[in-house]
Amino acid sequence: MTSEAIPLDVRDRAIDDDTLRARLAKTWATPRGLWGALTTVDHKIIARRYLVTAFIFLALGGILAVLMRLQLARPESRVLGPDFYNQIFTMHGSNMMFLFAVPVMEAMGVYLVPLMVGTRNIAFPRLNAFSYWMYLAGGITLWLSFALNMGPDVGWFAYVPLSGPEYGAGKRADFWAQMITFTEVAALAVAVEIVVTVFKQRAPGMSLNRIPLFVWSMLVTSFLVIMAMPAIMIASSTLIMDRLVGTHFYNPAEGGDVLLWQHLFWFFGHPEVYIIFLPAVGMVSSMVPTFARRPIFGYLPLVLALVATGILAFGLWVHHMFVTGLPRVGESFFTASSMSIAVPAGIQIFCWIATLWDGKPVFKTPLLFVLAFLFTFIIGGMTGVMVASVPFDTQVHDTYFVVAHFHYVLIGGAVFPLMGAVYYWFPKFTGRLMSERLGRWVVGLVFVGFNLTFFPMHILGFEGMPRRVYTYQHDVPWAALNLFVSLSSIVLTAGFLLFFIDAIRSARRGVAAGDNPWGAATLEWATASPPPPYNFAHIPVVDDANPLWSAPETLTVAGGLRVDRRELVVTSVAEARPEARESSPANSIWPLLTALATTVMLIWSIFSPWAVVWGSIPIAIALTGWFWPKGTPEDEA
Amino acid sequence: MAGIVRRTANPLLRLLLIAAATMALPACEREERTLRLAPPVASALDGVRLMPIGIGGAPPEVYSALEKPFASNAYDLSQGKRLYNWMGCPQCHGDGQGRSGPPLLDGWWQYGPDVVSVFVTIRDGRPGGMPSFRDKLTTEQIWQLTGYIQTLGAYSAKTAAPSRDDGPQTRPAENRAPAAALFDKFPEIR
Amino acid sequence: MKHRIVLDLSELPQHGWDSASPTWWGTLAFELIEGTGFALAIAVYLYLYSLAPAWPLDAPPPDLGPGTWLTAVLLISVIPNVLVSKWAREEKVGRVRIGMIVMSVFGIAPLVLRAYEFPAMHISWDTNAYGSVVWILLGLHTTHIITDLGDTLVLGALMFTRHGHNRRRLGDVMDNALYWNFVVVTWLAIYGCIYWIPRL
Amino acid sequence: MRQGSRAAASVLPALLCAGCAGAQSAFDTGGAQALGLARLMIFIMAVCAAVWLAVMAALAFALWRRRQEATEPLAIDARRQRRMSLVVGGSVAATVVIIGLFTVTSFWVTRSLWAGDRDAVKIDMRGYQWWWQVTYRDGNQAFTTANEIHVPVGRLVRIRLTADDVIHSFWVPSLTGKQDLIPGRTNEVSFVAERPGVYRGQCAEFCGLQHARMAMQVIAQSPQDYDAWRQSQLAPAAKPSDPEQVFGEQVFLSKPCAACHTVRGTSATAQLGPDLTHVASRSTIAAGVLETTRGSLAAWIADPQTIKPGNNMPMVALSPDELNAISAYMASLK
Repeated sequence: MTSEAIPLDVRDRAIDDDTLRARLAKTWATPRGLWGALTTVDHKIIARRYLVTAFIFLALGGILAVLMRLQLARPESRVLGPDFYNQIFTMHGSNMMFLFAVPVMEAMGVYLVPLMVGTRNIAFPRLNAFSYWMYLAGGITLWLSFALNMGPDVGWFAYVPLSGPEYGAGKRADFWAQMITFTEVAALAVAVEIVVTVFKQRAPGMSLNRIPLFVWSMLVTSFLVIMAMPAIMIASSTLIMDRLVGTHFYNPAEGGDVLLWQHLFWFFGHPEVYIIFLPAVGMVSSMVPTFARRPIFGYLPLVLALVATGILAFGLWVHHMFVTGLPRVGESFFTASSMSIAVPAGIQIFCWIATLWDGKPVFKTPLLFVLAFLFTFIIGGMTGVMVASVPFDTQVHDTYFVVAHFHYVLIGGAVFPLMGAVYYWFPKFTGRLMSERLGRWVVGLVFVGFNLTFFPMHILGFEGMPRRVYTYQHDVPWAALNLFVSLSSIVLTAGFLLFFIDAIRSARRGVAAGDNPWGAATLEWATASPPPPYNFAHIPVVDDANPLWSAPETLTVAGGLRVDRRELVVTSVAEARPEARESSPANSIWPLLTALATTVMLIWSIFSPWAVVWGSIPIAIALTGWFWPKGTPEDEA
Repeated sequence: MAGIVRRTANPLLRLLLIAAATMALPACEREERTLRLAPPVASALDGVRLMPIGIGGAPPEVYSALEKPFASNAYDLSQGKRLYNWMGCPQCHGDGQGRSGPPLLDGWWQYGPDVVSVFVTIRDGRPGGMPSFRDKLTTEQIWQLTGYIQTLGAYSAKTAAPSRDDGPQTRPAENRAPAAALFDKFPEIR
Repeated sequence: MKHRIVLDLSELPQHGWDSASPTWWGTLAFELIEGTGFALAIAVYLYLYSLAPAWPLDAPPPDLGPGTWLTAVLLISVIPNVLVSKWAREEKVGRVRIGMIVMSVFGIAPLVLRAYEFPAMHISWDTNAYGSVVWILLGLHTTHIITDLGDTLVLGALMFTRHGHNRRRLGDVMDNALYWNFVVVTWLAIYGCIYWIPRL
Repeated sequence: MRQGSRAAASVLPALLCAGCAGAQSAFDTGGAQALGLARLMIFIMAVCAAVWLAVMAALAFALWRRRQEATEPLAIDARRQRRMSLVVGGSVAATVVIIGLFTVTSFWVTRSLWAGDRDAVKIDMRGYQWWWQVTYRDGNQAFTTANEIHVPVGRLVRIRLTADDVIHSFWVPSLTGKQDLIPGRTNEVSFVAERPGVYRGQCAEFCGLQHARMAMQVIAQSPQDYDAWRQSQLAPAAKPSDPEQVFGEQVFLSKPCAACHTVRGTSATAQLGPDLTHVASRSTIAAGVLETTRGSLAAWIADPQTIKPGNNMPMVALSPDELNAISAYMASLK
């Protein structure tokens, strides 16, 4: 079929604006009702689900944290027993890393990247739907196992032999390992979508040097996911096999090795930190110019810093193993590589400060979160340099110093920007602004509460308090600080509660925002809030890194796309020259069915290796149904 | 749980709750870790009644009342496996395939597969070399060991059965039903 | 915002091939994921090898027969594979149909040989860590053969329907061929690892 | 936000001081290794704190500079842009210098940690869930004890670390940094205690249910005291003197106790639990959980699962008389 065969009225140039929007809305719509909800492939709807789910997991993980602080507030406390406490801290860590931090960052990417690059849907939208269902199934699996007293109790790092066949009785560690599989499949799917979206679906003219920094950060993050997650997949699969079918990967008596687990886990685990952190700095790089009212200073160094961080991320994993007795020369190499990550981090911090320096800052809530981020994250970065030093690390490794360090990095470095980003992009998600007045309270409570809660933990570490202890005795002098920490955590909890209240309230009753409430420069603000199902009535054409600032009144766009099928523009990787009018798949139930079949197979395989054989058949059928052409206009080429 | 079910008016919700509870209870039992057995329960668990012939009998009431603890609880079974090694059982029974003592893996036992028989065999010993462990193990530990021995001789593995040890391997682990792989269903009577 | 049309896209094709196709890039991305997985599995093999006092552990080196035959079959399969890709590019649907049948056979043949390969290791997965790692390498690669075979069968069937005469589906055939090449290349690395490192 | 930082600023110095002392503190040093580490840590922290303050000052000034808010995006001034590039470039260069300095210092301190090959006290330490087995291989006679290490002041102590079940980590912060005990591997740690005293340590790698209660004591004493202690440890267990203790020994040997524990000089030789030959000479029982007294011994034997839930010592049914006697016997094992 060629383009001549298509009647002219289905081209966007041939119809007036209102008709165009109506036709596009019909073509790209998600049907109402349950069927629509189960079949949708709209990146915005899926990302919103991802975000809501991730924040629910944040709240659940937060409750676990509060329980831990309750137990540790006093020495020899018997609020929780050791078995329950071990499940709780394992759940807290696994939940926060795998069910909150990574998915929430990817969800921001799924929502924003297609809008920021000016396209109509993410690449492989059905894979995107599948990804969400897998994530949801993994999260439910983990929490259900916890509710059934089968919650993993081996730490989020699940070191063998404690998690292995001999010492990890029952199915607890298997549920942990399989939850990993669920969330990794979901994360890998999103990573592929984002890479291809960024490579191929950028608006015409958005050459590499015009890509918004958040998009760059999501691109680097996606590559980190692609390169790092296979390591944990191999680790968790071999762990399950050791436990279920008696392989010997981690059995030293039969040629296996205990440290092999740690190598595999941290080869994933360290990049994991940057998988969470890089999107956050991307958010900061988006918010800083908007509120400094000045284009970002040092675009190229910032991009290079992102890429450098991504590369270095794979050269640091051994610094989690400094006390395992590895050769000392090798350890010194990893000291150097770990510390060198401070250079790209420093570049970014200096560039942000320079941007603020040269701008005229507008102190709205998102910027306040950025400032809280700078204050807190730099402390976390400093303590990161400290633990990179082998001798320093031998004293603080596996103590509360490290607990403090990574909460400074993950909450200060990632959650603060994320909360700022929620305030910043909330109007785009919902069409309504969050409350500026409550927002200031949220920043204040979270910032003060956080620092009061976590700073003393550095000192507890120096005083010799190890991590992962369910209680401590009267003869060690940790009681006063622990009580202080527990009390401070009330302030932090109050801040998060207020944040949730503000978000829920504003989603229903917030002030209507308009297209571009902050006067920002990037393409997501060039369409309505929330965007229509087709994102842009015409695909934008870009000739500047800050298109909405260089031409504030009119948006240059491209015409000539069909409106009777889901169509978008595919452009070249470097220059973003148009290459094809590609179709984007329509709604489908098959991703959900495939996810269900995969869920059955994965859960079953905890109990029987044959699940891999028999459970694959429904998956194959579902995939065939997914792939088989339905004769819609989207299949035309 | 029952209270919640009774208070719930909506029949569909009630049905769901009951379904969830029936699914949940076996799981809870299988993974529960009872770290401290109350002393009265422990001593009551010692009261097995053995048939005069020395084979089979009735477990104490508390055993049934607790819905056969130790038989399918993953933690107890793994403790039983550790006790098997710690108490020197392998010296005579090997990895379960027998040595100077009879094999335990084939599930074809002289005094039968009944829990009471196994319990009494461990506690009191048997003529022909099986020593008494009454002075070496507590009642709870003997029950853990009993539960483990039963998974050792099972032809179809329980999901709660222990996995392999971090040691030299001589046979598939209990969660893979080694008896089915290593022995015929009806081995010779020794 | 007001829109001002500055670019006309109506003459662009409705679907691109190779680097103009998102699917092509998606295939590459998945190959990167799986390639990393293979690389790590091989790294696990080498790691365990570096720790072992003797290698293979308690087993003779694997028999070369089945694995080498399988390697030969995979290498030969590259020829029809490249041809299918070429015919798809030339939109010769008839030839593509034949090619897909041939490639299905070339997907099944290694599976048959693979069945002989496992016993040729002279070790079981639960004997020791060496057994575990060779089995997982073989298993991991087998799943890739099966996946691509499934893909080939479904696409082959599709070629015989009305959907066959479609540039989009011919693009899928090319991407499938690309993936098969990946399966072959990764096997060469695994073959060298499993069969020749123990003979070093 | 500014309020918050002020509140934090007033609390922090108070908190920092708290880190300096304590039974298990990295800054309350008792030997050269820990002192070297503490100095390095203070050096790195001081430099980091200075850098942090400088960055915060720059940020504060950046925000202070132009307080009148602008809504229209600002134009970029090329000359200022160049000046900013210089400052940012300089800051990055300074970062490189500082981390280079840290790397070199760290390497140097690491080397000093392992220096010295003097006549060392050689100890084997094996981690169990959840206690430490300590074997002295010094000299021609070996002996085994648990959860307590005695060392002579001023002499190098070299400890070989292995694990029986899962990974544990040896850590006595006042003497040196930690080192893991890993199944299937052997590690080593060495230190010198220069000040007599009791140093507390604790398992630092999560090892299961009772990771929290797996402590140990290192007791540094003068060489004379150490030798005396050594001689007393080499001796077999004291024979029970009074009837109660004699009965206690009988109970010990006839009950499950002897299936796991050794008391040298009796028929109890099992190795599954701590060696009890001189249990009453140790300052704590159950890996630092209770101070050793006759009462605490009785409490522990009566109900170990309440005191340390999940540990491998079972609750053995004993009559009150038996419990009394056995704790009397245990308390006599000096």
